[in-house]
Amino acid sequence: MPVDVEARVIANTRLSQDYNVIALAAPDIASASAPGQFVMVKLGRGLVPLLRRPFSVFEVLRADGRITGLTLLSKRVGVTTDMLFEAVEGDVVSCLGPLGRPFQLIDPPAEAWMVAGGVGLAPFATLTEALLDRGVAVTLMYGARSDRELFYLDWFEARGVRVMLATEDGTAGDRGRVILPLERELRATAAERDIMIYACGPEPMLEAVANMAAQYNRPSQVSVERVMGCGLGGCYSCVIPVRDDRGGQRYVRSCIGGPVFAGADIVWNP
Amino acid sequence: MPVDVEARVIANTRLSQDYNVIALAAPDIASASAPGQFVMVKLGRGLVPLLRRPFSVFEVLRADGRITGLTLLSKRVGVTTDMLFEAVEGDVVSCLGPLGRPFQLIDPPAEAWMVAGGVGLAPFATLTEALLDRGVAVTLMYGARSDRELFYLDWFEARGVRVMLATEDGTAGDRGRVILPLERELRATAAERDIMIYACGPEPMLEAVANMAAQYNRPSQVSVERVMGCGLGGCYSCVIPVRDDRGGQRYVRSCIGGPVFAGADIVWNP
Amino acid sequence: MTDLSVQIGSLTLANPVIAASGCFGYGIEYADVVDLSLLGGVAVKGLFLAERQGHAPERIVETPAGMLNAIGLQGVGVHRFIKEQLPELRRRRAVVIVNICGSTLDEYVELARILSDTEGVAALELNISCPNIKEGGITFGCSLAGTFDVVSAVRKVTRLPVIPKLTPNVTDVASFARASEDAGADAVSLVNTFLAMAIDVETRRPSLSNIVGGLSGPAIRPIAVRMVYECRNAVKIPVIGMGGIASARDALEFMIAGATAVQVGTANFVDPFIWTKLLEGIRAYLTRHQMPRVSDLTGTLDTSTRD
Amino acid sequence: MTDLSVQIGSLTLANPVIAASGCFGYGIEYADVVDLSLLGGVAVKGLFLAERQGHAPERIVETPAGMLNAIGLQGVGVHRFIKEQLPELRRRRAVVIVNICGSTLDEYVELARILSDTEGVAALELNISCPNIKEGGITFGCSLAGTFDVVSAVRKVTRLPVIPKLTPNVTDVASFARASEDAGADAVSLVNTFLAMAIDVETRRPSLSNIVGGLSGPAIRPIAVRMVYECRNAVKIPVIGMGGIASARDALEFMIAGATAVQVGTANFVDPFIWTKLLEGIRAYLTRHQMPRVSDLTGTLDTSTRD
Ligand SMILES: Cc1cc2nc3c(=O)[nH]c(=O)nc-3n(C[C@H](O)[C@H](O)[C@H](O)COP(=O)(O)OP(=O)(O)OC[C@H]3O[C@@H](n4cnc5c(N)ncnc54)[C@H](O)[C@@H]3O)c2cc1C
Ligand SMILES: Cc1cc2nc3c(=O)[nH]c(=O)nc-3n(C[C@H](O)[C@H](O)[C@H](O)COP(=O)(O)OP(=O)(O)OC[C@H]3O[C@@H](n4cnc5c(N)ncnc54)[C@H](O)[C@@H]3O)c2cc1C
Ligand SMILES: Cc1cc2nc3c(=O)[nH]c(=O)nc-3n(C[C@H](O)[C@H](O)[C@H](O)COP(=O)(O)O)c2cc1C
Ligand SMILES: Cc1cc2nc3c(=O)[nH]c(=O)nc-3n(C[C@H](O)[C@H](O)[C@H](O)COP(=O)(O)O)c2cc1C
Ligand code: FES
Ligand code: FES
Repeated sequence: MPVDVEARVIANTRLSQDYNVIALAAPDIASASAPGQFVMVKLGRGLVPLLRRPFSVFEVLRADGRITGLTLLSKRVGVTTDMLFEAVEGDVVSCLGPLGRPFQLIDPPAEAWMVAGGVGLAPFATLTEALLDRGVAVTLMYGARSDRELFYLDWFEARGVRVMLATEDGTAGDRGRVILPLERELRATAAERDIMIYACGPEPMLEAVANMAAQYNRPSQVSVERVMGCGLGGCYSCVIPVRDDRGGQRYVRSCIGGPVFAGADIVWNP
Repeated sequence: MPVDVEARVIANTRLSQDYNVIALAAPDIASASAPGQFVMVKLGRGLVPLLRRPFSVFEVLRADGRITGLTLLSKRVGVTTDMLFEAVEGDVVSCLGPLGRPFQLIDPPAEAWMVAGGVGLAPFATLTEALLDRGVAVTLMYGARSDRELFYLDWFEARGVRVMLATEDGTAGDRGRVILPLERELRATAAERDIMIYACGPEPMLEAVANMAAQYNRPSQVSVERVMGCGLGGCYSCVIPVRDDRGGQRYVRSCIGGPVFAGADIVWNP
Repeated sequence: MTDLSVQIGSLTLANPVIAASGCFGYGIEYADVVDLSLLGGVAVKGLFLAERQGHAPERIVETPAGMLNAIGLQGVGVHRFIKEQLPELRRRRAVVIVNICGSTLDEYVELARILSDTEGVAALELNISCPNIKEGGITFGCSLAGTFDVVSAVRKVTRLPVIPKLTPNVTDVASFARASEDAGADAVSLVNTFLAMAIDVETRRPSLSNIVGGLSGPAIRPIAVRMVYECRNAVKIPVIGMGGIASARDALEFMIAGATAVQVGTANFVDPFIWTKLLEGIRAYLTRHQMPRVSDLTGTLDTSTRD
Repeated sequence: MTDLSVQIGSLTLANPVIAASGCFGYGIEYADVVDLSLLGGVAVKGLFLAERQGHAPERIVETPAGMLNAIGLQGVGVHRFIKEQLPELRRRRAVVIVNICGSTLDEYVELARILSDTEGVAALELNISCPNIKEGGITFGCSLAGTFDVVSAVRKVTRLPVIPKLTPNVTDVASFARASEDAGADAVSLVNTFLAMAIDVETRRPSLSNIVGGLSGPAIRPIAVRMVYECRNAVKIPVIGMGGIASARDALEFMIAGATAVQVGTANFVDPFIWTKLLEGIRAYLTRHQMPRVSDLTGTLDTSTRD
């Protein structure tokens, strides 16, 4: 059951010219949320921008053993993300959530490979924690334009996550897309090992990951990013074509039917 | 020639729950402005609120002999005045001005009586300075709902302005409208003394002042407040009916034909 | 005690606040965040006889104080609705207004027949105004004869309140309200969205896959209020007003202009908890203005010349 | 070098950015803040033959991302305009487009005659779309025959470019563009404002003394863009687009949709220095997209289906 919280900004850390991590005092949402779920946010009560915008829950904040809030990892692309970048401590962000279907967790001996493109890193911090809690071995394959856009590597490494990088300019890891380390690892991994591939990033990347997973007979879960008007199933804006039982396809609302889908279910070129 | 300045907020002082004085780094406008002129302000580049709003130049700020900015005396009545009330140092206010026809100044031995209702006090600080510079004796008759809404009395008194008050609840000066001290003074003043009555405040007050001035054969200048779309004569929204030469009336744009008019020229009940 | 009830034909609504069609799913999507029985009514997403896929994404884009949509009436069709959603709506004690769309007159009639035979439907809203589909719908809504024909045909087969939903994309919306009244409508609702478009100037492509879409939200409110005012002066049947309502003030504006009830669409996307705020705001206003009944507010606009 | 010039009938404008009628006074009010000769054109405030008082205040009210106006065409009349404002406009080298309004067909013809005999008028914009006056104007603009008649009558008496300004308050604006073209118009301009209203709920009075007014500003832009797109597809004569333009991006959106030139109204109230920003933004876009001529942009909307 989602709640709407007028969340105070606790901190706002700029990671680069475009990326920031904003901490919001929304403990109720943070407590209730599962990895892969998202919130719909709005800054101010104004009419421009009018609609809320979806953001993955990045971290769940704790102090003295209690949950105190959550963070969002945001990349500037327009009006709301600009406002998130500029927000200062004490500002209020209206935050509705948690929303959507979370990632399905796995249990050992299955291993988790998380494939992140750019700001698609966002859902993987909470996913990492949940998987580690269950004793699952976690790998992060993380691609960006350059090493200046790779964030939180320490965070993942400190938790024992195996990290592989790819940058388009070759400044860290493979030169090229994150699909490169993924393919190499898939090729090198024995079929008996049980792997779940989780992916979040731009849709062409998700498509490539899902196809490659299928090629190697691996299951995948991808978190898609569609333009969302409401986040609650009310508007039918956020649909994505999904294979139906009878060999056809139908549009599924990614806000309630997703944002996480089995990679194999999505019709990438409808 | 008006200029548009992205003026930084230097300070913002709350005088009450509704009134504030906001200091803006707009030296060019401050230097060019004459008493009674106004600026059109807008907070943010947003589309809501869309239009600028008119505010009298309240004070011209000086430091080390140079003009550094101006202040506005603002009363909260809606969206822009709310934003002016909440603004903090460093915020930016888009400020277009100076605009409009200023008060006509007088010379001694003529005396100036300024009649202010509520936030209508705004144009009288700069007017006082200009008149005192010329050696004119200045009286301020100032009405408000209660003594908690009378501001800057020290400022005027420190400059030797004779101050008379009226409050609706009787907490300071006359109980009732500011027209009471005005009438008493008019009655008590010899016809030979040369008096110019300046007035700014709600329109019913201006009407009463203009009528009473006429009754006592005194000239008056009133600064009217009409809803203004542009402040430059472009939209014809701000009109007020003014007597024309042929005994009729015509609508004059108060942004360029005013906001200061001879009280006798205005048709109060068209 | 403030009486918030209003009358739409034979139907009494507990209050004048209705969820607008297409902006509230089938209602059940919102059952977790709002007690559906507290709403005056729930106008469910537009239903055809058959299931529909709707348009390809992008289906919405934000515009100044508004949004465009071209959903294309994706929907489960009337049969699945009756089986899958309606029972849950009834369990939640929602007052269900079914918004129906047809490609042909017969389809409207068929839909009306089916729904009249179904328990738990409170009223039929005839969507003859969706700007997002080529066939049917709006072709009736943009012609006086078409409007008259659809409404009278549906009227003949149902005793449910019939509420044609009018398009604002016409020269004289009041004449469509009159045609509806003449054809036996119990009320009219308006406005549906304004046909509009947005372009991504960098790619020089339309922002929506359907090229054009419908504009809704606060941006359109002043036009919608004017249209409600015109209809109220043209017909005796109740007018249900909508278009950009985002606060109690806005709802009151429509009622003062002539609406008996109001619908809220886009604002629900922004704030799904808006419903209690609207009801509280309306109640507070009535108390402040010492009006015991909300229905006394309808059409109270004072147009006498000012002094 | 980027070529910003555009062609409206026989008239070549140095650039496609025109000040919209009624939003720029008679132009001379702005001579201090903007070099009038830098604008593509200045459409002056709507003129009748005679002087007019206009409506009582309140004449404007702000709405979400827009504004309503009911000025009622206060104006000096054509004779005083020619004597008092036109010489100054000529001295400032403004390209003067005179927006004319009549209560009768004969009045339009008379105005066109007078202005055709006057040096320094570049074009006539026929205001048959003002929603704020009862007599004339919009009664022509809301009827196809009326539109055709006014345009052909004016066409007969002038060699100046004739630009009927269309109202958006109709079902099918493209048919009005066609009627204008058939009657010999050199271009059409659109949109005028949308008939709309706002109510002060506390007093239950209309916010405007005239009750209804015209909605302008960014709120209406998506509807206006759609209408320009429709007209562009319906006629061969140039379309001059407007409605809510507040940035170079918005101007480009209209041109991509099909406008040969654009007008800017409400945004000038917000930022009277907008003109150079618009021209710079358009120039930067053309450079970035390697388009040497702004006229190559008109109607370049790519509606091919997406992959
Ligand atoms: C489930 C989900 C989770 C997301 N998580 C994150 C996250 O953790 N961090 C992050 O930075 N971003 C995330 N996004 C993307 C984020 O929602 C968009 O970047 C944001 O909506 C842009 O808003 P804006 O006002 O800044 O941009 P706008 O000014 O609205 O638009 C700028 C551009 O962004 C695109 N856009 C607009 N709305 C959306 C949308 N709802 N989804 C995708 N693209 C959009 C537009 O098409 C346009 O090209 C997520 C999206 C979804 C659907
Ligand atoms: C020449 C001039 C000088 C002024 N000087 C001052 C001043 O020094 N300090 C001050 O506090 N106020 C001053 N005002 C009034 C001030 O402009 C309005 O209070 C302000 O526009 C309200 O804006 P808002 O967005 O806060 O209110 P809104 O939300 O726009 O409206 C709230 C209420 O204010 C009224 N209002 C809106 N715009 C105007 C307007 N342009 N003029 C008058 N009333 C309006 C509306 O009708 C409404 O009832 C002046 C007005 C004029 C014309
Ligand atoms: C996403 C969306 C979908 C809609 N679907 C329908 C629909 O199925 N049937 C209908 O009659 N109206 C539909 N509408 C129109 C709304 O019911 C309403 O008439 C319009 O949005 C104006 O109200 P608003 O400004 O409060 O949203 C839809 C509107 C939106 C925004
Ligand atoms: C205050 C005001 C006055 C107007 N007066 C006229 C007019 O005299 N003649 C006319 O053809 N259009 C007039 N218009 C309409 C504008 O020219 C323009 O068509 C409309 O405002 C849409 O453009 P915008 O959104 O850029 O303002 C007026 C608009 C406003 C806001
Ligand atoms: S975002 Fe509205 S249905 Fe998914
Ligand atoms: S405010 Fe626009 S003409 Fe005066």
